[in-house]
Amino acid sequence: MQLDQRRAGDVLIVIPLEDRLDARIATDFKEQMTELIASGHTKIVLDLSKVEFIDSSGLGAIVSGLKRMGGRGELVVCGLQETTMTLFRLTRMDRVFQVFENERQAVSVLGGNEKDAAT
Amino acid sequence: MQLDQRRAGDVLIVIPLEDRLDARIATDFKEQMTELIASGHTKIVLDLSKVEFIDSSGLGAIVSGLKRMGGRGELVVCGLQETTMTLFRLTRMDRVFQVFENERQAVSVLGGNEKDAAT
Amino acid sequence: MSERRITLAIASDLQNVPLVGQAIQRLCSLTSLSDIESHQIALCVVEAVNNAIIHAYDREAEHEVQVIFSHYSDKLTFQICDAGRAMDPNCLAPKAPSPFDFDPRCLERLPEGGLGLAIIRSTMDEVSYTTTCGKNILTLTRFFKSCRIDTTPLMG
Amino acid sequence: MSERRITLAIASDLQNVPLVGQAIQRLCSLTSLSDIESHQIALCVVEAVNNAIIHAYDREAEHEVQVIFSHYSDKLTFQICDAGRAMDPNCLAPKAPSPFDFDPRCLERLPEGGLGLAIIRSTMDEVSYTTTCGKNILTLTRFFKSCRIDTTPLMG
Ligand SMILES: Nc1ncnc2c1ncn2[C@@H]1O[C@H](COP(=O)(O)OP(=O)(O)O)[C@@H](O)[C@H]1O
Ligand SMILES: Nc1ncnc2c1ncn2[C@@H]1O[C@H](COP(=O)(O)OP(=O)(O)O)[C@@H](O)[C@H]1O
Repeated sequence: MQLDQRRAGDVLIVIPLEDRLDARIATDFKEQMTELIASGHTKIVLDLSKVEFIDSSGLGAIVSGLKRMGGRGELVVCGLQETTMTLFRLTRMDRVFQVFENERQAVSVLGGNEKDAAT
Repeated sequence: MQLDQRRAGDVLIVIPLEDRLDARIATDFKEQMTELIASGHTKIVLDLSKVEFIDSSGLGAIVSGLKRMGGRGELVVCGLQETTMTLFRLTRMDRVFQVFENERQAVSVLGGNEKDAAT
Repeated sequence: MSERRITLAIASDLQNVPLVGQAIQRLCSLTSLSDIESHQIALCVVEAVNNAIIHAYDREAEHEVQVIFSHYSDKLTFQICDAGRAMDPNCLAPKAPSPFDFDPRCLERLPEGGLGLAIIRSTMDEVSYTTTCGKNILTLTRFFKSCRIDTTPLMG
Repeated sequence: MSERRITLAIASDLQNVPLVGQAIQRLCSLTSLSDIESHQIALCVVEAVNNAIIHAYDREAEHEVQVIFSHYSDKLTFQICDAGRAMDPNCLAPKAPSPFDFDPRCLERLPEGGLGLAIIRSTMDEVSYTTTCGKNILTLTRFFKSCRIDTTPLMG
């Protein structure tokens, strides 16, 4: 699967370009996130604005990323569509993740360089 | 199937309330149109604005109405959605029927009372 | 992308046909086709399924009609399958006169039926029909983008 | 309105699952359900089909998974059918602890899997599972409007 990446100061913005984060690609997605975290990124914004559909495997891959951070950094999400927000609420993951409306807000809270983030 | 009817002077406006004019209901639709024509209406505007899908049976039923008019009156159509207009064009029925954007224009050309027609 | 395929099956009752039409339209809209193209293709599949119910099964319910949707990198195919009476091959003969060639001023001669196959043939790139072991399969093909082939050859 | 029914069938390859998801979502949106409800229900069907492919068929392609969509006046039902390994009935036991009952502050314990059935159970009104003659059928029911029944009874 394709993950777009962009830097805003020390914040890494990761943008999955798939419209479905599902069981087909969850393993691949999880591995790519693991690599990014292993390579030392400690402030990651996952921009889900292009994603229309997330199933439990896709969500599991996102949770896996957060766990891998191990509290040594921050992984926040932004740009959720109404459909995917419903899944975060249903599974109560909205209490686990910091959820922002857009990249700019997420980057600003993580203390990155706002002008490199899309609104 | 349900056909809404309204008068604008001597023009009868007929509005199918189905979203699909297809083989399921084509016979019923044709019979209802036949009755309206048999009962003496000679200026009929068929408002297709609620119809999203017409198949060849639905189109056949409309053509059947026009033929039953036998040139003694007028049957025009209006309010076609882009999808149903494509069907009229593909089957060249756009050369057979007078096609109007909305009820008001159709009623005005047929010489009915415009103020009773929806825009 | 490798082939992806889904089979839709209904009992041969016209009430079920909108389900096929809507599902096919959504499946088409997942491809590079526009909404209008998807609608036109769904119309063709609806025409073919109606024909199977009306002509192959004489409107008897409780038979089965299948539609196999296959998504290839360069095309979509739709196979409409029934186990009823086979279609007369003349109905699909390439030289059959088009029912759209009517005189718009001649009211009595306007076609009220017999438009379904013509709609299919002018929308799809390829149309073929086979009968094997009592199973009839109408195959409709639509290529993506510039690959479109005209169904009526220039010379007979 | 009398019952309307369509069967969707795919080979047990995860690549085909989006086709089922999209078709089911469109079919749901023909009813009185909202777009979000239709999306949630399509998610449940996707979860069930994924489970059939992953758990019942051990990710082997070339088996078949069927989804039977039935539209009644008061409800929709979805039957997800496979012919693979049957599910342990404990997985659907009414008293099974919900995987959503986690402590959001305890990072290591957050669930990374095992959420599919819980999503299904909290979205659908009824969930049942039967195995007959080697065929497993998971039946999901969703009632329209006020007919919604809570899946967790007040008393055990
Ligand atoms: N699936 C089919 N099985 C048998 N005969 C068919 C089938 N499809 C079409 N036909 C024949 O071809 C003719 C033309 O079909 P069509 O163009 O769809 O128009 P209509 O269905 O309105 O007659 C039909 O009248 C029928 O005789
Ligand atoms: N269709 C099925 N066939 C066999 N076992 C199943 C099936 N669906 C679910 N299971 C069992 O139930 C467990 C929980 O399923 P689920 O909640 O969907 O989470 P996950 O699939 O992520 O494990 C699975 O791990 C599996 O053991």
